[in-house]
Amino acid sequence: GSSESTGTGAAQPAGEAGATGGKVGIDFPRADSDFWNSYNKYIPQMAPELGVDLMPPTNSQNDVAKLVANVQALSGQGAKAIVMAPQDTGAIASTLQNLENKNIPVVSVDTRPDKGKVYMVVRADNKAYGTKACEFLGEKLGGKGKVVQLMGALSSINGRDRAEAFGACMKEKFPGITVFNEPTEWEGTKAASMLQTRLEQHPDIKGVYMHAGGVHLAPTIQVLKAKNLIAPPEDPKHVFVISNDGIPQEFEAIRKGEIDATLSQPADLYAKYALFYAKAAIDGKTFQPGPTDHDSTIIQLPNGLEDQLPAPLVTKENVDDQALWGNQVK
Amino acid sequence: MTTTKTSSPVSAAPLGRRIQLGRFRDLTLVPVIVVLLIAGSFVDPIFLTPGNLTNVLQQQSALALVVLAEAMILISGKFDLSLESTVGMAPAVGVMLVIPVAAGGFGLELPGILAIPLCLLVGGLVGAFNGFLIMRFQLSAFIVTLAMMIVVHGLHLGLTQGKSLFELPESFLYLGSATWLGLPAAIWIVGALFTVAIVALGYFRVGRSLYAIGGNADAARAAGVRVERVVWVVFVIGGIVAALAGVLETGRLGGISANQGVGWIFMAFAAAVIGGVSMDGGKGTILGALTGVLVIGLVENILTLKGVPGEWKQLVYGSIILVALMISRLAGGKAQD
Amino acid sequence: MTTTKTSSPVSAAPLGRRIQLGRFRDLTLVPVIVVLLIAGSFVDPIFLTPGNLTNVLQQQSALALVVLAEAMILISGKFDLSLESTVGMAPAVGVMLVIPVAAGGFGLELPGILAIPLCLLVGGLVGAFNGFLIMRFQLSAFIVTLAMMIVVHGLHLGLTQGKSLFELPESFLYLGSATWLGLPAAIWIVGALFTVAIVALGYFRVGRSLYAIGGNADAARAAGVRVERVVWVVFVIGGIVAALAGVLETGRLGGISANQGVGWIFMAFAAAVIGGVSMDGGKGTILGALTGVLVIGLVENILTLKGVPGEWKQLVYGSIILVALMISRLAGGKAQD
Amino acid sequence: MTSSVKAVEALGITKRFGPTTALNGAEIAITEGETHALIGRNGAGKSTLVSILTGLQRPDEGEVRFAGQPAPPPADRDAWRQRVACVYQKSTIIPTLSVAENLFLNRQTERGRINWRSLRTRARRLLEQYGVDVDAETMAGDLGVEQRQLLEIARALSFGARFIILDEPTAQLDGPAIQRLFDRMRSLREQGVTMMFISHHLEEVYEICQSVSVFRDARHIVTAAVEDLPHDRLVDAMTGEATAAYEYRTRPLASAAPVVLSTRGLSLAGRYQNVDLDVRAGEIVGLAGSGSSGKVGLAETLVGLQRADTGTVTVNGTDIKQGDVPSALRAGLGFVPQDRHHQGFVPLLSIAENATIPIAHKLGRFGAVSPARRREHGARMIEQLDIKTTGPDQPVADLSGGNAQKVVLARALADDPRALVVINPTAGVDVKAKHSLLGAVEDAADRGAGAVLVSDELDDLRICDRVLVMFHGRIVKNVPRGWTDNELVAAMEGIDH
Ligand SMILES: Nc1ncnc2c1ncn2[C@@H]1O[C@H](COP(=O)(O)OP(=O)(O)OP(=O)(O)O)[C@@H](O)[C@H]1O
Ligand SMILES: Nc1ncnc2c1ncn2[C@@H]1O[C@H](COP(=O)(O)OP(=O)(O)OP(=O)(O)O)[C@@H](O)[C@H]1O
Ligand SMILES: [Mg+2]
Ligand SMILES: [Mg+2]
Repeated sequence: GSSESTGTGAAQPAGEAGATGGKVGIDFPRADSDFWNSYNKYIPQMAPELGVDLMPPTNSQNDVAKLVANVQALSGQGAKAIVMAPQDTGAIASTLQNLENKNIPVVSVDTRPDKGKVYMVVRADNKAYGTKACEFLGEKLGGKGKVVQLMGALSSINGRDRAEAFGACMKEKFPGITVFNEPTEWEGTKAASMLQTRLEQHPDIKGVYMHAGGVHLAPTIQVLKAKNLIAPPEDPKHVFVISNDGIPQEFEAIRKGEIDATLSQPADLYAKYALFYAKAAIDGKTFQPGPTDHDSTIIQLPNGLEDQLPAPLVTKENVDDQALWGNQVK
Repeated sequence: MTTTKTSSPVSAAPLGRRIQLGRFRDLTLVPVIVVLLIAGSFVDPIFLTPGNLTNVLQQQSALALVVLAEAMILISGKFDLSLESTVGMAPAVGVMLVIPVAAGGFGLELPGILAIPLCLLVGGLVGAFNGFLIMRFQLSAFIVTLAMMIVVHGLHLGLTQGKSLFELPESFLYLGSATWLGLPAAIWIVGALFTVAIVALGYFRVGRSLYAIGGNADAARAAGVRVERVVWVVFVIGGIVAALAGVLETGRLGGISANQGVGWIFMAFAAAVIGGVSMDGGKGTILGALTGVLVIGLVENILTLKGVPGEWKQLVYGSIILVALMISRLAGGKAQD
Repeated sequence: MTTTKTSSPVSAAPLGRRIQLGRFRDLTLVPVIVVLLIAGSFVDPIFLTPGNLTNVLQQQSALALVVLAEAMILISGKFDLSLESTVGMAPAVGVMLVIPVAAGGFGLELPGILAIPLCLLVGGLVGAFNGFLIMRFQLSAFIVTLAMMIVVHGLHLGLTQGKSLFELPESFLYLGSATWLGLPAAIWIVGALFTVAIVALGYFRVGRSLYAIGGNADAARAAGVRVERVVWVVFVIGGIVAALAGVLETGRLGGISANQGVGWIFMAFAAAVIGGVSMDGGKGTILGALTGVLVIGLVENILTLKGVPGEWKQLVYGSIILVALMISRLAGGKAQD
Repeated sequence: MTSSVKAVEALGITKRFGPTTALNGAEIAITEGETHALIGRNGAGKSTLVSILTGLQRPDEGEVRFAGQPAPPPADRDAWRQRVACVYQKSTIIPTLSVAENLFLNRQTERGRINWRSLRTRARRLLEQYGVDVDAETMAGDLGVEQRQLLEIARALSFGARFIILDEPTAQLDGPAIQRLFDRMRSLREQGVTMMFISHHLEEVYEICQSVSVFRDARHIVTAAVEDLPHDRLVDAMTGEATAAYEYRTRPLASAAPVVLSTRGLSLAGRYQNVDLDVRAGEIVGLAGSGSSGKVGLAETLVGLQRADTGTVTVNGTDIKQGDVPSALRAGLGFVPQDRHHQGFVPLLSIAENATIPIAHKLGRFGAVSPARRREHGARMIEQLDIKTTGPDQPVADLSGGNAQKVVLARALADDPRALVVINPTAGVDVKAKHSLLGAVEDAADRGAGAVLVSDELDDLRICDRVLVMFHGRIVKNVPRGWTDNELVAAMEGIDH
C-alpha cells in the first residue's frame, strides 16, 4: 500500500562525490542467465559514473550457502555496504542479522528478504508482472479459452509471486480461462516437453505466459514452430505469448511476430539503483516511503524500505523504444 | 567384484525357470512399461495417441543418447559424470566457432556447415581427456569426471559469459527439429544409434570386450584385450554421443542456454540402472538401458498430462521410480548392484 | 575389486619412502592444503587471519557432516545420495511440527524444544527406510537412494509448498549460530563428531567391521559380522548426521529454504573421494575425508577472496579439484578407484 | 628330452612389489616339448614369474626369450598370446559372462559378427572334451570353484599355443578331474606342446613332468630331471633344510569325550539328506566324497553359511540358528570356508585384522579394539602358522595364495574353537605349510576341539580319527583310521555298498 509521502526519495545526482564513505561489496546471484548477466555487466560500468568504490564482485551461483560465505568474505575485506540478490530469501536471515550487528547496510536486489534488516530493496514488483501478464492474455483471449503458464521454480520467490498473482488475477477477472501450470524449474528442456505435451492434449490452447524469457523463449518458439502455430495475431491459429524479462532476444521475437509481448525487467535500473542506494547508505542518507523522481514508489516493509521500479509492458508498438534496457545491450 | 552369493531365493528357484529368465533379464522393465501404458490411458485418452507417444520419444531423444553413452561406459566398469556438461558445452563451442561476434561467437566465423562436426569433435576431445586422465594416471573415474563436469560446464559458462545462444545456423538446428517420414529426425537418429550399439555390444568382439573389461579388467587383459585403449575409445565415443545429444537438444529447443544438460546425469544413471545396467560394470544391456529411458519418459509424460501440482510432482515422480525399481527387481529375481 | 596392477610407477619408488607414506596414506591431501594456505596468503592478507579461517570452518561445517555420513556409508561399500535431501527435509519437517500454521507449520505446535529431536528422528527414519530397501530387497544402493533423493526433496517441496521457513524456534537456531569459547558452536560439534567417528572407525569393533563389510561382505559375514544389521545402522546414523547438518545449516542461515542441501551430494562425494575414500568400499579414513572437506572449503574461500568473475569461477574451481586430485595421487602413489 | 631348443627362457629376472622382492635374479629355461614343473614354497615367486612370462607384468630387471627370440613388447598382447597360453592362479573367469563366452573370450569370432549359436556349439564340444558338466549358457559367476577351474583349464588348452603355463590347476580339483587333466596334458605333449606346471602336490610332478625347477626365496635353486630329484631332496630344495615327512599323530579314542558338534536329521534338497553326525571333543572327523557328493554343502550348513531344509545343528550343546554364522561362532565354532577369495578374507585389511575379526570383542573393553593386542595376536598367528609376510600389518591382498590360506585358518583358530570345520584347508598350500596347517588342526584337537575336515586329498584325511564317506548326499560309510587309499576311493566312488 502507498503511505502518505512526506519526504521525497529524490535521487541525488552523483556529483557531490568528495569524501566517499567506503567500499561497496557486491554479490552477483548467478552467471548463467541472460538477465543477470546483463545486470552483472551494468554494475562495473555504472560504478564509476555514480562514484562508487566497488570491490571485486563475488558470485554465489544461485546458492544461498555460497552467498553467505561470500558476504562474510566481503565484510571481512572491509565492505561498508553490501549489495546482494538473494534468490532464496528465507535462508539469509542470520546473515542480515550479522550485518546489522556490524552496522553494514544491505541493499537487496530483485528479492525481498522475509526477515532481517535491509536498507533498501530494489526490485520490480513480481506480483505486478503476473497481474499484467494475466490482463494481457485475458484481454487478447476475450476472457475465455485455455492458457499455459510456464512457471519458474517453486523454491524461488519470484517464480512463486508471478505464479500466484497470475493465478489470482485469472480467477478473479477471467474465470472463463483455464490455466495449466507447468513447473519448469527454470529449465528449457522441461518447458519444451511440458508445452509440447499440453498442446497435444489441448490443441485449443491459445495463450502462454513464460516466467523467464531467458530460458523459456527459444523452447516455446521451437515447439510452436513444430506445431505450425506461429501465425499473425489475426489468424485463428495464433497463440498469444507473453514473456518476462525483456532481454534483446525477446524484442527480436516480438519484432518477428513470434511472441506478442514481454514484461521488461529493468536490469539497468536494478544495477543503477542498487549502487545508488548503497552509496547513499554509506553517506548516511535516509529515505521515506512515497513516489520517487524516477517513476517508482518507495514502500515501507516491516524490515526496511522497497523501491518498486517500473516494469513496462513491451509490445510491437513500443519494442523499438531506446529507453528499454534490452535495446541498449550489445 | 564381490560376487554376492544370492543365497536362498536363487538357488531355490527351479532350474528351468532360471535359465529362461536369464535370457530376458534385460527386459525386466517391460512389465513396468505395460503398467505405465495402461495407467496412462486411464489418465488421459490422449496418452495412447501416436502423436503423444511420438512426443514422448522426441522429448527423451537427447537424454536417451546420454544414457546410451553412460551405459557403454558403465558396462566397461567406468563412470562419466561429465557427459551432462558436454551436452551443453560442445554445441555452444561448435556454434560459437561459426557465428559472428555480434551473436555471441568467437569471431572466427567458420562455415556454418562445420558447426556440427566441430561440436562432435569437442565432445570427443572431452572424452579423450577424461580417458587420458583415468587410464594414464590411474585416477578414479568418478572423481575425475566429477571435476571435469565442473570444468566443462565452467568452460561453457566462461566462454559464453553465461549467455544463451539464440542465433544458430539453420543446419545446426536441422537434426533436432526436422521430420523424416512423419517422425522427428531425432527419433530416427536415436533409433539408429541404439541399433548400432545393441549390435556392436551384442555381436562384435570389441563390443563384447567392454563386458570383459567391466567384469574383470585383469582377466580381460590376460585374454588379450587392450584394456586401456578400448576404455579410452569408449570415453571418446561417449563424449561424441553426448555432443550429438546436445545437437538434438539444441535443435529441439532452438537455442543453447547456459544450463543445457545440467542435472541430466542423475536421470541418465537412473535410466541406465533401472534398465539393468550395473554400476559395478560388466552387466546389463543397451536394450535394457533403452527401456529405462522409456520408463522415465512415460512417467514424466503421465505426470504432465495428469497435471500433478508442481509441489507434489517430484514426490510422485521419485516414488514411481522406486516402485519401477521394485517391480523390475521382483520380475528379474536377481539382486542388484 | 579389480585390484588394478600398479605397474611401473609404484615399484620404482624406493623402499623406505613407500612404507612411510603408506602409514600416512589418509593424509595425502596435506601437501595440497599447505599449498592452498600459502597461495591464499598471497591472494589476500585477510586469508590467514583467524577470523577468516574460522569462517571457512564454519561455512564447511554442515557439508563436513554430510561428508562424514557419506564417508561411513562409502567405507561400508554402499552409497547414499539422499543425504542431501535430508539436509533440507528433516529440519523443515522438524520445525513444521512445532511452529504455528501461520508460520508455515502443520498446526500441531508441539513444544519448540522437540524440534531438533524430531528433525534427527526424521533423518534417522529416512536412513532406516533406505537401509531397509537396500538390504531387505537387495536393491542397488545407488538407484534406491537416487530415487529417495527425489522423493525426500519432493516431500520437502510438497509439505512447504516450496516456501522458505523462517520463523523458527530459537532453540532450533542455537546450535548453528551460537559461539562457544570464541569459536562457533558448529565447529565444536563437527570436531567432536569427527573425533568420535575417527576413533570408532579406527579402534572399535563395529567401526572396523565397516571396513570388513566394504572390503568383502561375504568374508565379513563368514567371520561373524552381522552385515545387514551393521549396514542398516550405518544408514540410520548417516540419516541422523545429515539431519544434524541441516540443523547447523539452518542455524547458520536463519531459515530453511526449499533448496537447502540441493546439489551438496556431489560436493560431498568430491570431498570424500579426494580425501582418499574409495567408491568401491573398504578403503579410506574419516580423517582423510575431513582433509577433503578442508581442501574444498579453502578453494572456495580463496576464489571468493580473489573475486574470480562468476562465469570463470566454476572452471577455476573444477581445475583446482582436478589438480588436488593429481597431487594426492602422486603423493599417495596408489592407483585410485 | 625331445630336443635341446629352449621354448622359453627367463634370465636374471628381478621383480619387486614395494618392500617385497618377489623375484631376485631368478631364471628358468624350459626345453621344447617337455613338461616342466616349477615348485617352491608359497610366496617363492612362482606366480610372479608366470605373470612375467605371459607379459602381464614387466620385470624390473632381466629378460624373457621365446625360442631364442626376445619377448614381444608388453603392449602387443596378441603377440604374447600367440606364444603362450596360461591358466592363472587367480581366477580370470569373468563372472558376468556366460560359460561359452568365457571359453572364447576375445576370440568369439575371427572377424565380423559373432555367431552365438555356433559359439555355444563349440563351447559344448570343448566342455565335453574336458568332462565339464555345465550348461554353456549359465553365467560363469554361478559356477562353483571347481567348475571355474576346469573352465580356465579348458580355455587355456584350447588355444593351440605351443607353450602353456598351468599355475596350480589342480588345487581345486578332485581325483577324477585331475586324471582327465593329465590325460589331456599327455596328449598335448605328444603333439609337441611345451608346458610349465606348478603344483604343491609333488606326486603330480613325478606323474606328469619330465624336469623340475625349484624356487626358494625369490631365487632359482635347482633344475633337474625328475628322476634325479627324489621326493625328499625336492622338499629339501624347496625348504632349504632337511624336512621330515609329516608325522600323523594318534589320539586316544574319544568315545567318552563330550559331543561338541552334532546334527540330527539334516536335509537340504538336492544336496544331502538325513545326516546325523556326532563329533566329540578331541576328535577329527573326515568328510570325503566325490564331486557333488554334498560334503561341502553339509559342512557349509554346519557353520551357518547354508540353511538346511530340516534338521538341527548343535555346537557345544547349543542349538545354532540355521544359516546364521554369528550364532555358530558364538557357540564356539571356527571354520575355513571353501573359497578363500570369496569368503575367506578381506583383501585390503591386514593379516592381523583379518585373523582377529571374530575375536575383536576380546581385544579390548567396551567394544574397543587395541591395535597393539591385535598386532600381537597377528604376530603370534604368523609365527604359529609360518606365514611368509613383512609383518602383521601387511594387507592380505599382497600375500601369495598359500599364505592367504593360512590367514584364513588363523581366523578360524582365533577364538580357540571348541568345534572346527575346515573345508579343503590345504588347497594351494606348499608342503611345509601343509604340515603346519594340518599340525594346527591336530593341535586344536589336542587342545580338546572336535574337528570336521572336508577334503578331496587323501593325505589330509590321514590326520582324521575316522572318515565319513558321502555318496549322493548321504553318509554311506564310517571308515576308521588305518584305511588304504584304494579302500577309501572305492567307498567314495560308491563301489562297495
Ligand atoms: N601385486 C603384489 N603386490 C605386492 N606383493 C606381491 C604382489 N604379488 C606378489 N607379491 C609378493 O611376491 C611374493 C611372491 O608371490 P607369488 O604369488 O609369486 O608366490 P607363489 O610362489 O606363486 O606362491 P603360491 O605358491 O602361494 O602361489 C609374495 O611374497 C607376495 O606377497
Ligand atoms: N544344487 C546346487 N545349487 C547350488 N550350488 C551348488 C549345488 N550343488 C553344488 N553346488 C556348489 O558346489 C559346491 C560343492 O557342492 P557339494 O557340497 O554339493 O559337493 P562336493 O562334494 O563338495 O562337490 P565337489 O567335490 O565337486 O566340490 C558348493 O559350494 C556349492 O556352492
Ligand atoms: Mg602362486
Ligand atoms: Mg570338492
